[in-house]
Amino acid sequence: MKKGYYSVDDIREALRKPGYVTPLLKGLRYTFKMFMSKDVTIQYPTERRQISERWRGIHRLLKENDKFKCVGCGLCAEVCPPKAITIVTEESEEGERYPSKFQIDELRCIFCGFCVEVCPKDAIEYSKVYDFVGYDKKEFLLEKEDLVNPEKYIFQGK
Amino acid sequence: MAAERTWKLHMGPHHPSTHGVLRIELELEGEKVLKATPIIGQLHRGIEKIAEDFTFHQAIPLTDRLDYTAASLNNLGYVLAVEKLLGIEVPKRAQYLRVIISELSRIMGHHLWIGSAALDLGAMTVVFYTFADREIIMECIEEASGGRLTPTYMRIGGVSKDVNEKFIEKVKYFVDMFPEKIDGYETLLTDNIIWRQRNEDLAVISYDEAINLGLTGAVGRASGVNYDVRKAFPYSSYEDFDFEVPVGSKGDAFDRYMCRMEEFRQSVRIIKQAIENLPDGPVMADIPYLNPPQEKVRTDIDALIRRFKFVLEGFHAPKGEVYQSVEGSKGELGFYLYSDGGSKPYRCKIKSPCYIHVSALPAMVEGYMLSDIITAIGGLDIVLGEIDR
Amino acid sequence: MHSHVVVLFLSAFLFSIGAIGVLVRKNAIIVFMCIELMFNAANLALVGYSHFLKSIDGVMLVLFVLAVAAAEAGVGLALFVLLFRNKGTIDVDKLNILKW
Amino acid sequence: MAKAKDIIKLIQKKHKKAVIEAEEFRGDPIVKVKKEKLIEVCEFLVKEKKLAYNLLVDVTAVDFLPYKRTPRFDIVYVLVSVDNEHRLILKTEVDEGEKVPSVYHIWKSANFPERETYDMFGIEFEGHPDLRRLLMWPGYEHYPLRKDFPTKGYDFDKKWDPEQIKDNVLKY
Amino acid sequence: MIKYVWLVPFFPLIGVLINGILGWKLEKINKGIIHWIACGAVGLSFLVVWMIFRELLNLPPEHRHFEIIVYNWFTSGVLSVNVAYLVDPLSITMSLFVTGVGFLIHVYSIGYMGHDEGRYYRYFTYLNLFMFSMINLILANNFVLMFLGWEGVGVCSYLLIGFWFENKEFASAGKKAFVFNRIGDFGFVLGMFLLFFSVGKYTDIYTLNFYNAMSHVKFIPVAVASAVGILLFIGATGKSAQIPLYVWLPDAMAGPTPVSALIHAATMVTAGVYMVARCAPLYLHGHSAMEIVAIIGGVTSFFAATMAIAQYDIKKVIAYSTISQLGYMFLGVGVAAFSAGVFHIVTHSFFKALLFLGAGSVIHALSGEQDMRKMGGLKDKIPVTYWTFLIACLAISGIPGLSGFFSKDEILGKTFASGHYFLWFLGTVTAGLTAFYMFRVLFMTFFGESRVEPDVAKHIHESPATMTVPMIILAVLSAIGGYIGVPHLLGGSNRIESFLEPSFSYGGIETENLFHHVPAGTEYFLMIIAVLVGLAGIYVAYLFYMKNKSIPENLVKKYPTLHKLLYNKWYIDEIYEAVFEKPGHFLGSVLWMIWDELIVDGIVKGVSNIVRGIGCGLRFVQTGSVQFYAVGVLLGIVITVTYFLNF
Amino acid sequence: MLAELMIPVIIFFMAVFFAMGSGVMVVCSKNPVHSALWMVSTLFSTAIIYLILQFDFIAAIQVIVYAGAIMMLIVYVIMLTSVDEEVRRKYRLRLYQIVGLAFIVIIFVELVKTGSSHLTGWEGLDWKHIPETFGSVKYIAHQLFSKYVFPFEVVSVLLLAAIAGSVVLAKKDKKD
Amino acid sequence: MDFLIDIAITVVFNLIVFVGLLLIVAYSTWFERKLLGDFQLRLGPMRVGFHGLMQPIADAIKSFFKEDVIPKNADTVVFILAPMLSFVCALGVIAVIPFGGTVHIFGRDVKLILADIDVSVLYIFALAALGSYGCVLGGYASYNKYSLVGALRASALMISYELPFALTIIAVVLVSGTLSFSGIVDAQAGLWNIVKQPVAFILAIICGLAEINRTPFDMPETESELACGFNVEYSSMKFSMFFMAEYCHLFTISAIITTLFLGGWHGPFLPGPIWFLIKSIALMYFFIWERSTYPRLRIDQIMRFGWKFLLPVSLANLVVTAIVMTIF
Repeated sequence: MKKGYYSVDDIREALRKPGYVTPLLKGLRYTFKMFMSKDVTIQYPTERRQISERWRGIHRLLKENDKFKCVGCGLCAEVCPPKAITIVTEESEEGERYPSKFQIDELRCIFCGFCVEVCPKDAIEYSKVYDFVGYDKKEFLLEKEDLVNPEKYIFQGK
Repeated sequence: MAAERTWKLHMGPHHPSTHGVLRIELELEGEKVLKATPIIGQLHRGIEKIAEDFTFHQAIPLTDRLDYTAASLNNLGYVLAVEKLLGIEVPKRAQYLRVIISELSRIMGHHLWIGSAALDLGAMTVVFYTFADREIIMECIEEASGGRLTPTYMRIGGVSKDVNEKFIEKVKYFVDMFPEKIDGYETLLTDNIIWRQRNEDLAVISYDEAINLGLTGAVGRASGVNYDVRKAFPYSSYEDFDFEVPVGSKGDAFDRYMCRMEEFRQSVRIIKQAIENLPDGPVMADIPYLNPPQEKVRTDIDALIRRFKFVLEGFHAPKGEVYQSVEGSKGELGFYLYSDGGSKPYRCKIKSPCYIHVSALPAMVEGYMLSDIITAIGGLDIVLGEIDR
Repeated sequence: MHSHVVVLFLSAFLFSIGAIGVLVRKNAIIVFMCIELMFNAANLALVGYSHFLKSIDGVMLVLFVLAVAAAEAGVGLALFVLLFRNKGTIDVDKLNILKW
Repeated sequence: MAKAKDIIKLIQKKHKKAVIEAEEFRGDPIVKVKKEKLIEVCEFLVKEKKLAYNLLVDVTAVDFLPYKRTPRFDIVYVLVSVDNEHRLILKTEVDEGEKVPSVYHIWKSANFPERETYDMFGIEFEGHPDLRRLLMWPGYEHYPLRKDFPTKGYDFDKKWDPEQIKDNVLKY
Repeated sequence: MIKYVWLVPFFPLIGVLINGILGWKLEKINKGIIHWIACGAVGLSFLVVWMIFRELLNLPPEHRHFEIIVYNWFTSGVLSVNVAYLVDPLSITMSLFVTGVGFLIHVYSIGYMGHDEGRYYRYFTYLNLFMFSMINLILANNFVLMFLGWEGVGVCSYLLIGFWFENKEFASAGKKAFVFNRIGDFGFVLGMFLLFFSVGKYTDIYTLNFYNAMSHVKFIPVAVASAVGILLFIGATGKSAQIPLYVWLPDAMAGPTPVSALIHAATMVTAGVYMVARCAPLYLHGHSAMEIVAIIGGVTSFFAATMAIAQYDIKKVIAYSTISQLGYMFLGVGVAAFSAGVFHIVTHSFFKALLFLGAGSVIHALSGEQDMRKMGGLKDKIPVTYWTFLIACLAISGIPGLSGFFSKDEILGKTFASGHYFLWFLGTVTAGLTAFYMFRVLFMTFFGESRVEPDVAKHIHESPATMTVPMIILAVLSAIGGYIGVPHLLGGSNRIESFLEPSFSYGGIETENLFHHVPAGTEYFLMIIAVLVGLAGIYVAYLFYMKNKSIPENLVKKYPTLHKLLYNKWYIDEIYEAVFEKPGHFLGSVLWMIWDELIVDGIVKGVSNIVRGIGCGLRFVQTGSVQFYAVGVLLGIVITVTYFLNF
Repeated sequence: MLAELMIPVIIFFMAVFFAMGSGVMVVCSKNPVHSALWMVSTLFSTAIIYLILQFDFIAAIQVIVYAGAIMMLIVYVIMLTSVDEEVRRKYRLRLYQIVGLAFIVIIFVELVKTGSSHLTGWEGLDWKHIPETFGSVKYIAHQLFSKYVFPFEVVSVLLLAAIAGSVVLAKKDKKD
Repeated sequence: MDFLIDIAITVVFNLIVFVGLLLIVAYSTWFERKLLGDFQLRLGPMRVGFHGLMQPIADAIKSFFKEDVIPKNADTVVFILAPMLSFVCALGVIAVIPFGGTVHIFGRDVKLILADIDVSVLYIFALAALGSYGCVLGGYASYNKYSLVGALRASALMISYELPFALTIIAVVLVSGTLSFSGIVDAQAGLWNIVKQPVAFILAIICGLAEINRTPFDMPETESELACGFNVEYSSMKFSMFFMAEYCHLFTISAIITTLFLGGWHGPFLPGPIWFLIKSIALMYFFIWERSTYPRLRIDQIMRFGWKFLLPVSLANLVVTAIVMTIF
């Protein structure tokens, strides 16, 4: 045996000792212990899990002074591995560039976090919305206005 | 004249215990397996081809989808390969974090394995216990990266974000509570005579055969192949930690099981050491052509330009080829990268352990019974995402 | 006419049917089943007479016939399985190698 | 763990004619040998006590179509010695339509990777016991990992017709 | 307890069944089970016999006679035979030592046969079967059951002599024993029938029960009784190896040594003596038969002793010694000293079994060597064997104080008293010869320098405890066994004689007047002569084989004819071959050619040819189709049903 | 009460007709499994007839041993041997089979002639006269272990032989 | 008039028992799911009604309206017959199980048992024998390899485990001296048979598990090997018949073991039927508990266990019982 390795044979041998019936009864005792302990199920739509700060939910486009922070540089669209972001940039009268169209296909999105990571203006971030449901593919094409407040997509139950 | 004694059975792709879309063409005599031919490819997504069109950075999320039960390990393998190609050093803190996350992933992978392997044999409860415990790891990883199943936490040159106190707390909690849970699994399975009877002396692979078939990881080690990438080619500061690798001798399904159960304990041991000795410092290597940190981008125009260059063009790796492997939760997970000097991997070959293990399946199950195939597959711990790529 | 006459008639009927089956069917297992049917017909007659004569003897005989039928089934079916394994068929027409 | 240079030297010493080029990159020895000598070298690599490359980790190919290299493909073998704990990247060159000797009889682990290489690049391995399509379905005409194959695929927009491939599948 | 006497043969039978049916399996599991079963069975039998013996002792002598009927074996006309056991002093004495010595030898066999793989169970099965048969022989209350045991022991003897049947010589030795026994048995059966019919004819009591038959034997004519006696005695000569049917016994030494000890020394061969003793009234009535018994016994004893002198095979010497001692017993019963004969059976069984076991131990130590010329100097290497062997030799030589002395002296005394002076003389000479050849064996084996072959010498070792302990027990018995029959002359009460006496006296024939009254002084004189002759024998042996080893060789050179004659056993085998075997072979060939080939085979083949002809015609009916046959069955049913329902 | 008396009679005749019908179907079904099923129903109907004739025990044994064990075994063997075997085939009666059928008709006629000697009109089930304990387990057991103990032992030996025989037959050759 | 009342009482009683049985069967699915959930740190059905109490009814409605698929090559008649056979035989067992003492109603003594026949034990075996045809024929008729293997396994299992089960129960019959269930229950009024026959109790539980095809003996189904085994092609109501037959078996085997070993309906303070239910449900609890704990055995291991262990042990138990009964 090389250094840093050890054999499981003696553990295996030791297992033969307890016999047949006792381990079976021990198993029953263990499940009974679990029967008595608290269940871990969360009653999902009514009860929700505490999720972490860094949760990668549906994207949120941030606004500053009632304007989108986004300047339409297109880095997010470029870095996006599944190419879920469509962005069309225009220039306003003041010479500021802004995205005239900012569309995320949430069905294509793999929530890798690259877009948020590369945005130089901190204009896009992840919300904590993870239960976005719909009946049609088109419902998942989110325009920039939809992305301002993704909390409205939280599934409320029936 | 003699009657055809054998019959054919197509097991899968829609079969409850082929762990995905594996299909096995069986030739049976009664219930005895005469010939087994695994047929794969139903989940083929062409990750290697897609990676050729992505920059080195963009290809990271693809690797998450290989072995989705222990996604961060694949990340690690890939970024290590790229780093090796580039020849860059990663900060110590990042290395330790990588170790913690990858060992947590390994436990996650093993959790899924033991749960489904037990479910295959009808022990339906274990899978729920393991998923309950897996949830805690998921929360840890979520705390660090924001993702649960496919965290995409590793980056070339480090990890995506530094961890917070909450993460460390949660990991510590997990490390403290988990050994007891392992004992629980063992009460239900290891000690159980039925479990032993189903696993012992089954799908036996000898040492020579194992090494010739290229079995690595717990499957190979069960046959006595004392080869662990963490020990043989230490990466990401694994040499800093005090841990041992379990090795079996008989090479049956039960040894595979025992090895994995021991790996649980060893992983906990590594995580404990890493989380207690977590050094301070940056989590990204400060290399000019890599993605600069956000704080710098906000203030520094140079960093901004670097960011644009990183995203739009990617970095150019030197011409050459590397092979870097990590000890995945299933075995040696390797990435062969060929770079022609461009910003994209010219050729990225993923060596997935399950792929080799599936090719060894006929050698394992032939001569055993129909029910034993289930046990053998369960003991191999295959993930079709990794096999088909 | 009491019930036992009906039973006897049924017995004769089943016996004849069984005999016809033995004679005309080609599948050895069905032939075998028809033999069982004839057994059963004999049992019926025994029970009928037992009932008629108020004697338990017929019923006892039925018990033994059952046991014999069970033994016969065990050995006979094992033979069929073996035949099928070696010859690939259990057609009685094709199994006539016992000729000379 | 032996130094990469020593390994290269040892191989060059024993098989001077076989080795086309050898280099060390990032600590790993990379040796390119002639196709004809491949089996000979491989057997040597396994048997030589100082090397003992008993574990074949991977077999793959690299397509050099854009560079218009004449032997179009590189076949890459990644080898590991379990006992000595060192690696080797062994390569050989093959042109389109040529056959490479299979290393299946040396390492059985070459079974699937060689099939996959055949499947993805169309490189045939001589002596492989079961050279069929592996990941792609039988009857598929193209070799996806060749550089002239578009990532989208040829028939990306074509409607999927089950009847058309049914025969192929049934043949399988 | 007496009514449970059937337990005595029952236990060995159980042993036979278990070992015989399951033995092959048990042997694979554990050899221990086999010998535990076998020895346990015999041990239990011994216990039962012992308890019966104790019970018998507590009864008044005239009530010591029981017949336990187990069940009716068969009834055929006037003949009714029960499986019934006779419990009286004689049978119990016999069975006591048979089971006792048998048990010891079973135990001894554990050590002796321990190395024999694959046939261990078979050996113990045979041994138990022998015990079962022997006990049946002894305890039987009628001739038929006795004959069953008689044949049973013969079969066991055959099986055990040929135990190592791979060796062709051994196998043919077994056959030889069997054939000679058969000849004897033929006489025995004839005698049995003659007795049955003659007793029936003259008294109208058709019986084969010993007690009934013997009680009425006095009503049949003396000549017939003699004929019966002679016929039965032919059986006894076969079984007990007397002239002329003794030649099988030396060859029977091919069997394992414990078998020699048990069957061919202690128990089976004494069956003849027992039978004669059992039929005491018959022999007393037909006294010419008894004369023949005495003469044959005396002559045999002398002849066998002379043959023993020149033998080199250790077991053969003892075998001839056995024949000689059996001759003594017959001499004893032949002069109507039945109790003396039985007494000698008992003592002889102790020391002769011991001698065989000792020889076996020597052979065991020497890895199978039996030739005395290749022994020597073993005294210190196997001390236990040596000391026990010495005791046995002293006992057989009639050294006062040991068991052989009392019994032998009793026989010689009674012979003298009955007026057979020549036989007495033969017996006394034989006593000297006995002492000589026994000590010859002792000196050649245990004293002097070692002539053992070097590679054998390395392995010499004392036998295991399972072998030595029975030997020690037998040695003790050989030493003190004689004290149950200390004669009146030496101040004893001859308890065995008074115990056995009722068993012989039921025939209503007085034995007292057969013996002259011999004055005490003469008796002492005879005794001293016997002892002196014995001591002289020992001294001569010492002289020949210790002091001056050239004497035997010189003697051989001087009298080559005599030595050759003795060494080749008086050429008896060769004579038999010339007289019986050759003509028999010729007769057989003639019968085979004419009767078998021509007539029997002709009939058989003719029949088969006819059948074949018919079959050739009928085979076209056999189509092989099951359903065609079913039609045939149906035809039968139709005929039957139609017949029974309509006619 | 009329109904009380009539119900068993009706069941009795239903069972008789059902047994006859199933008996015919055993021979006529092309699929051996169907044949076996019809056989089961024949046996079951017979068991009902036994039940009405107040032989509870025999009825139960009939179902357990015949319908349960033997027929299950037959179904098992049918599945093992000829599930996929083609059953439709040109069929032609041979001469000997026709002769055999004639024999069967003769037998049937003879049997019915004998059995129908009391054919005078339905007088009902005569189970009123039977003592309560006649077909009971206790009575049969007493008979079995006293009067019939020898056949009982013989049958047990037969079963043992059958077990040994079928084990030997079904055992696979070690060679292949 | 009396006759009519008799008939009315019989009819009503039958209705009550069978409807009750069906309810118990329906709710035993809920019971099992709930318990399994609890054993597995889950909650089980929670949505339909309070704690999912209406779940069985919802399931029933759902299965009614599912599409009923009969495979193309299936043996249609047998395919339809099999689940019915299975279900009817499962239900029929309840007829001979006494679940209470005698009740005085309308001036009549009504025994709380549907059919108090004196060969109840044999009746049970007869039904079990017929019931296993359900599995076998269902598997055969589906024209599916998986279900055929399931059917073969089912018949093998049935043949092997019927025998030790019968031998075990015969030991109890010996102790009680009767083949009738009510007689057996009455014989246990003082001392339960579990005390007299502890080995038989354990054997009966093991064989019972095999009889009703539950883990670790769930060979005919083995969802992970044969993808549900004999009922893989069944859907809609036919599937739910198999399903209900299975749960009916679960209840009836508990009831049989209760009757044979746990004193049936005897018990202090509470009325008989209540005691009967309590005991049966406790046994059902055990069966579910055990299911949640153990893996399943392989078919050859099960066969070996049955023939080489259970059969000799039950035979030995029977012999010892017989000897003890003869001596004392």
